[in-house]
Amino acid sequence: MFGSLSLSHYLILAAILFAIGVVGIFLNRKNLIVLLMAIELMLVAVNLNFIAFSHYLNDLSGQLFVFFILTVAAAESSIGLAILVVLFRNLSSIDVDDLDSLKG
Amino acid sequence: MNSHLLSLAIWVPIIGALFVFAVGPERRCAARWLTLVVALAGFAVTLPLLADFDTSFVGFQFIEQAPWIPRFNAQYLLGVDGISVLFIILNSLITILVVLAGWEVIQEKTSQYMGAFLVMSGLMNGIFASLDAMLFYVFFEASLIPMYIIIGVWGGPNRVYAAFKFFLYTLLGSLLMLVSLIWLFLEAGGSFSLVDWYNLKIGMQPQILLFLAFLAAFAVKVPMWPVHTWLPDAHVEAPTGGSVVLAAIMLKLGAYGFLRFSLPIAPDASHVLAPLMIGLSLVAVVYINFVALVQADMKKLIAYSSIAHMGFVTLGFFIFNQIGLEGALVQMISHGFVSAAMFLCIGVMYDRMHSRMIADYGGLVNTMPKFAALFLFFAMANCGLPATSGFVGEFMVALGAIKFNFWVGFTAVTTLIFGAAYTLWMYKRVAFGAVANAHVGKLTDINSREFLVLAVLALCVLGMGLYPFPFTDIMHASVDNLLKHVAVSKL
Amino acid sequence: MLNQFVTPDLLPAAPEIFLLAMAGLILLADLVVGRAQRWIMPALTVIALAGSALISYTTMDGRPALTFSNMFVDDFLADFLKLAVDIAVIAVVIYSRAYLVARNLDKGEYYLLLLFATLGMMVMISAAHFLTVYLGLELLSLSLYALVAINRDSVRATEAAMKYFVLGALASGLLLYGMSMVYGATGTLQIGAVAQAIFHGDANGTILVFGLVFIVAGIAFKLGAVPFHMWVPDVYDGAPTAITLFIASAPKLAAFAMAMRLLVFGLFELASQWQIMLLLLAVLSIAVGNLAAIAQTSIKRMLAYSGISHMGFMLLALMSGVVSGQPDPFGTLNAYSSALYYVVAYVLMALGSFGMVLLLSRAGHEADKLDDFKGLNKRNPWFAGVMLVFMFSMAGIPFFIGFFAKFSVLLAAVRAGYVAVVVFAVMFSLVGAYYYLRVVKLMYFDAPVDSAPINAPVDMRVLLSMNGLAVALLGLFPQLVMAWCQLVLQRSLF
Amino acid sequence: MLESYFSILVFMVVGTVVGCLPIILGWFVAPHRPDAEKNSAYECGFEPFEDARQKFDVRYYLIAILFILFDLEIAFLFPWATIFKEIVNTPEVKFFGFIEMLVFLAILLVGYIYAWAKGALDWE
Amino acid sequence: MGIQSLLNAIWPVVWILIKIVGILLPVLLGVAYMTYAERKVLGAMQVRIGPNRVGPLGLFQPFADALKLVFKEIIVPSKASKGLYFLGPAMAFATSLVVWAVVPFSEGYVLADINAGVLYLLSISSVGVYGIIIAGWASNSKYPFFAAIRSSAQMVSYEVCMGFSLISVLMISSSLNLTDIVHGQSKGMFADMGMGFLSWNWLPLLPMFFVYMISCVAETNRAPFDVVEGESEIIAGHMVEYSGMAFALFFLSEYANMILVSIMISIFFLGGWLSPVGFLPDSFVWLLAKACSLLFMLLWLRATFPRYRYDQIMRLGWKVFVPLCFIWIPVVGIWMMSPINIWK
Repeated sequence: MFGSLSLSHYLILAAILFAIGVVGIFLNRKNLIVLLMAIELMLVAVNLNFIAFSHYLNDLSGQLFVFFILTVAAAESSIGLAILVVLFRNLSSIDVDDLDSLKG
Repeated sequence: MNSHLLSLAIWVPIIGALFVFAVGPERRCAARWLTLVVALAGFAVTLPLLADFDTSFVGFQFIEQAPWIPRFNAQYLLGVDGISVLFIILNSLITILVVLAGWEVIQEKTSQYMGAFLVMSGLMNGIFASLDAMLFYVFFEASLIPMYIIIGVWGGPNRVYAAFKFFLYTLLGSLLMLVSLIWLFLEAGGSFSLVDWYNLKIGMQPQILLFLAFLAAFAVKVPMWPVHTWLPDAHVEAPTGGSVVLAAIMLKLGAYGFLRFSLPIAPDASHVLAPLMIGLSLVAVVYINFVALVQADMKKLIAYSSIAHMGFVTLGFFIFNQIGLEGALVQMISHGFVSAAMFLCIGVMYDRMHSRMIADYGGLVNTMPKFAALFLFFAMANCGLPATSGFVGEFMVALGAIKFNFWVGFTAVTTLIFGAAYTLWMYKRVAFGAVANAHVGKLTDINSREFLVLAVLALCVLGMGLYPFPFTDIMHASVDNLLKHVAVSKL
Repeated sequence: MLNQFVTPDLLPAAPEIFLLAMAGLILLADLVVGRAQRWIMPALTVIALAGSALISYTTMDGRPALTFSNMFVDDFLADFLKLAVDIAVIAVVIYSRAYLVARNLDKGEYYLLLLFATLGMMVMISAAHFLTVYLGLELLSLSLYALVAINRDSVRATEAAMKYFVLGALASGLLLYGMSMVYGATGTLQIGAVAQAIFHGDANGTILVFGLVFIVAGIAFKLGAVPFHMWVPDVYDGAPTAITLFIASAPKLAAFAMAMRLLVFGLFELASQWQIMLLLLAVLSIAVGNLAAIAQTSIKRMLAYSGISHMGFMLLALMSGVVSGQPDPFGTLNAYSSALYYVVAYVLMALGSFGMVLLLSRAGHEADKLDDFKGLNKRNPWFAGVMLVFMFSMAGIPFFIGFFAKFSVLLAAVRAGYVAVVVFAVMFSLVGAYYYLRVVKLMYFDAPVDSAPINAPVDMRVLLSMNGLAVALLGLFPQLVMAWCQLVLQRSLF
Repeated sequence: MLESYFSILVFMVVGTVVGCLPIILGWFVAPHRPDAEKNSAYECGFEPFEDARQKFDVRYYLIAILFILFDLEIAFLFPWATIFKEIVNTPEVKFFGFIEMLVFLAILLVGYIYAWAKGALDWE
Repeated sequence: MGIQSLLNAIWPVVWILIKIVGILLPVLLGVAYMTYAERKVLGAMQVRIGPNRVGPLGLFQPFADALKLVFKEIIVPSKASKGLYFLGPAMAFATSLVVWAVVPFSEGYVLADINAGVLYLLSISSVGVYGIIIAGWASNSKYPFFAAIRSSAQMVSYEVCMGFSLISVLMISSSLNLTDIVHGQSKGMFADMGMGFLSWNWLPLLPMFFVYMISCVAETNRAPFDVVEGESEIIAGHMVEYSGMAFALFFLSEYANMILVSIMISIFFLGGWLSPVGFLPDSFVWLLAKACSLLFMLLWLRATFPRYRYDQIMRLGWKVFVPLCFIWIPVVGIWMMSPINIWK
């Protein structure tokens, strides 16, 4: 039942997720929250990669890494949200297009 | 043999400059006197160099050696030969004169002005004294900083443009040189010592590339046509002292570089590319003379005349015979005196009239007789009248050039005519005739300070013109050696 | 299974442990310290950093010590960089205090975040495992995101923080993805073991190179190399200057350490691959950084772009370590120590030049425009001179440390055979000289527009002067630091 | 082992179906006569004054952050707690294993005290 | 061949489905009668009769209610986000059912005997919060919105306490598997003496037992922690805009959760299906009995205590329970390290 799933399936899925995340960061011009979600998606893709490799390599350290990535990702998104809150207070908007006071 | 004279010549002015800076911009008098003392001390330490110089010795003297950056095997390696020793003394002397020339004129940030010239002097002594390429390069580039500040702070209305142009032009050239220095370092198996590099075997193509890279650095500095355009701007905008140092010393750095780097390191390329160099030199001589003819600004005129004179120098280098080379060297030193004097003269006028335009003057001889006499003398020297130092150099180079090829010599000699034309024409318009306007009428003659400065230079010019042998004596052995070295292929 | 567990030796991590303990202490101190005794927080911070520096210095015995199940390494390189980081952060604390007080930003959080960021850098520096790299990096980055936004009422600062956050998180994502690929290819996350696996040919080449691309991209992001530089100018510009000072200085050391650990210690066998990538990054950074800097009117933005070009130079050295795929001990050592020297020199110069911006700023006046430097020579000749030293040093004019840094980098690159690239680089450093000269021009040639006296605390004046003197003296005697850099890498690499 | 997870998967599917079923059922079976008044948002009989999705107290956000923080710390405590008996029974790591987690808890505690003292836990 | 192999392939699925139905039906029935029990018990405590018309003693009341709700109109507020509006209740209900997958009812009577049972339990019950938030957001009305925020803040706060208190349980049972946790409680000095109930976790971990229990009450938004649905302040909280079956789902999930937490408390602290005394056999009945007593206690609490203020709730969670856990983990640790360790 599960035999047909090979490592490359996981890798391809992770690659697709990762690509969606990256593309989401660059193409999204509307909402900063979506941006944060895209970042999370990237990390999820990475986690999937690690777990897939860890399983197929029969080595636990990959899963251990995922443990830490999850933690750090949570810290990361809470800081991101905190910045978002402050930004919203100053700008009254979370549109990506409204971030234009710095001529980047 | 282990004296510290060269170190002293370098560091006395620089350390002295720090004290001058510390005096502060407000205490002008203290700054001036302190600077004068330092400059005199700087000159004094160079005199033993002349006295103790062994003219029969081939190679470098007064060598100082200490490790500096062991990682790159760069050493604090100083030494002089017959070629460089004269420039160190010239430089130290000119520094004193510059300090005196700026004595009362510079009222703003006096200590910084004076200090900058002292730093400059020390750095240039460093350039002439280094036998380690890294050290040479460091001094070479560092000397840009004080000059940039001098032009930019105390210069004329267009000073910012001139300062940037000066800095970036020169930097461009020297950065290319840096790359070739690095290449040579690696090629020499990790040594920056010039002596090691002289004995390095290098293929033709690398030699040509090296030569071109050095050319980029030195041609800008000399300056050779067509990279000369920074010089008129810099001269015109720089304060008198700046112009003097530029003309008397800085331009020599480029020519000196040819002798220290291009010729001995890439002799084969030098031979191959000699026609190019001669061509460029002749263009400088002829074309720039024409340009000088039409100048209305005295400083610009002298600047162009400097370019032409330096063209003569480079010409002397690349005809590869003893008399040409020695003539070029004499020309360099003579030009150091004469151009310094010319700029000082213009400075004297400028301080009174605040104009450099020939048209604003006329009949100067009526109101400033002493000055007009000295000015005339220097103008004569500038066009190479016999019995002045200018004649000796130009004559020797012309002789060498004719030996080399008649037409080259002939073309070069035209400069004597043109030089005389524009210099004397300028002098005529400025000094002779009736008093041109009320301003000229109110002029006062030079004071004793200005007279002293000009008189010292006049003595030098005259002395060298009448009896040049002590100078050629000193350089003889080194030039001979250099030519011998250049004649041997390094392929 | 547990009896195979080796109790870790804590000594190699002593600087980190001390710093963490002090950070905890300062966290609690922040709760009791009143507004009246504001000076306590910076004082404690400096003590913490100095203590950690002292520990790093005393344990600098050169023998690499692996601990925490080979996740953490304490070698000469680590100690040296930690020392440098500590000193840089101490300078940051001293430079930024007056600025923060004037803007009422000198909250305890600032010092805490500074300490945690420092801790993150130290962990990164000592990382011997992908996980340690990642944790250190995130500790640093998260602290930096928060620091950038510490002025909550500033639109620009918060916006800068958001941009920094998004791009920084993206960079971490790329780095992690690369790490996961390398893990998949080699079956280990321990950097030394990765190198072993690749050396023995146990790794899947395609996956490995695929991962390498992402790792390099992540590193480039953190270094701010083109084309991953988008955040640098905005963050430098938008963040309060005190924070910009911090971001521009110490983290570069950590980023260098990360690049060393990942690329050189871990993926050295793939050098021929990452060399090309770094070359591209270096060339682009040097070109774009120098060209874009010319167009700036804000000194912070200008220094940001100049920082990009400096990182390009550093990368130039980093990629020169291997000549045509063949490691050659002298060249390798030379290249990496040049890169290290370059980073140290850059940090010294960046500290000074941003310190000058801080010096000129006062309550209600940021002094972050180039025009604010007009006529500085009239207002204060000494600090004009100090700034002149920084500017010429950054431009790479001799007798200042910047020249020798550039020189050693160029030497390494020529040695590796990249003469054309070196010519390109020096041409662009000529372009760079233009905008540094412009600052000098403003200070010396122009009349002051703002004649307010410079009121900075004594400690800052003294330190800034010392900073300037260090740049100048290390230019006269470059060997002082250069020898260290060489020794450090010699002991750590071979 | 995987079989057990498979049954969980099946349970999830069933649970979701059972979760949705009543709504679908209600949707089809119940009458459907909407009018404007009935469909307006409840606000004690008034017309809604403003958009319901308004700003709320930042303290909720703080709680969310603290939750993330503590939940993650707990996530790290779980594996340790699970093997703690083993740690206790292995003399080599007995004390290290315990003190290590004490350090971890101490760091957490410092943060907790900080949050408390900074008023992040207050609801006044 | 064809049919045979097809059967072979789907048989496990069918068997799983049968087991699921075997779990879900009693749960749903329990939920139904929990509502009935609540009204009866509360009635009795307030000296009323409670439901008594439909069927004998009103026993069919739950079915009547269900029938009524099915035929009630499902109102969708015009400003609501349609999809999310229905997702909210469905999610809340689905999660409250899915959790049951790992609950062991007795020795071996568990659908999925996984080693990460505790983690599964915690993670799925975390998902339950989403149902409430989504409902509050989707309604686009002030009361649900604020209630959703309040309730999620409350739930996550107590989730921290729950997780924290479970740490000590894990420390002494050394397993994340629920069956193992129950097994762990069958040993000990008192169990050998035939007084098994004293060997259960509740005694050595008494503070944690209370923390966990009270957190469970708060987690299910039950009185006295029911500010979320406090009629006087916030009407019906996140359920204000819901009607008909959509409303019923929230209602049902709340009761399903109540039953679940009772069972969880029993498993973690009260020995699950273990018999309290040595001379009686372990049996599913014990678990049922324990859960029922706890459920009764929940109703009792509702009848007895006045509602807490919101700030009091948060204070209890963050400032009382969390520090208690902070203290108790090292205490248990030291206990286990010391010679008087009772969990060898």
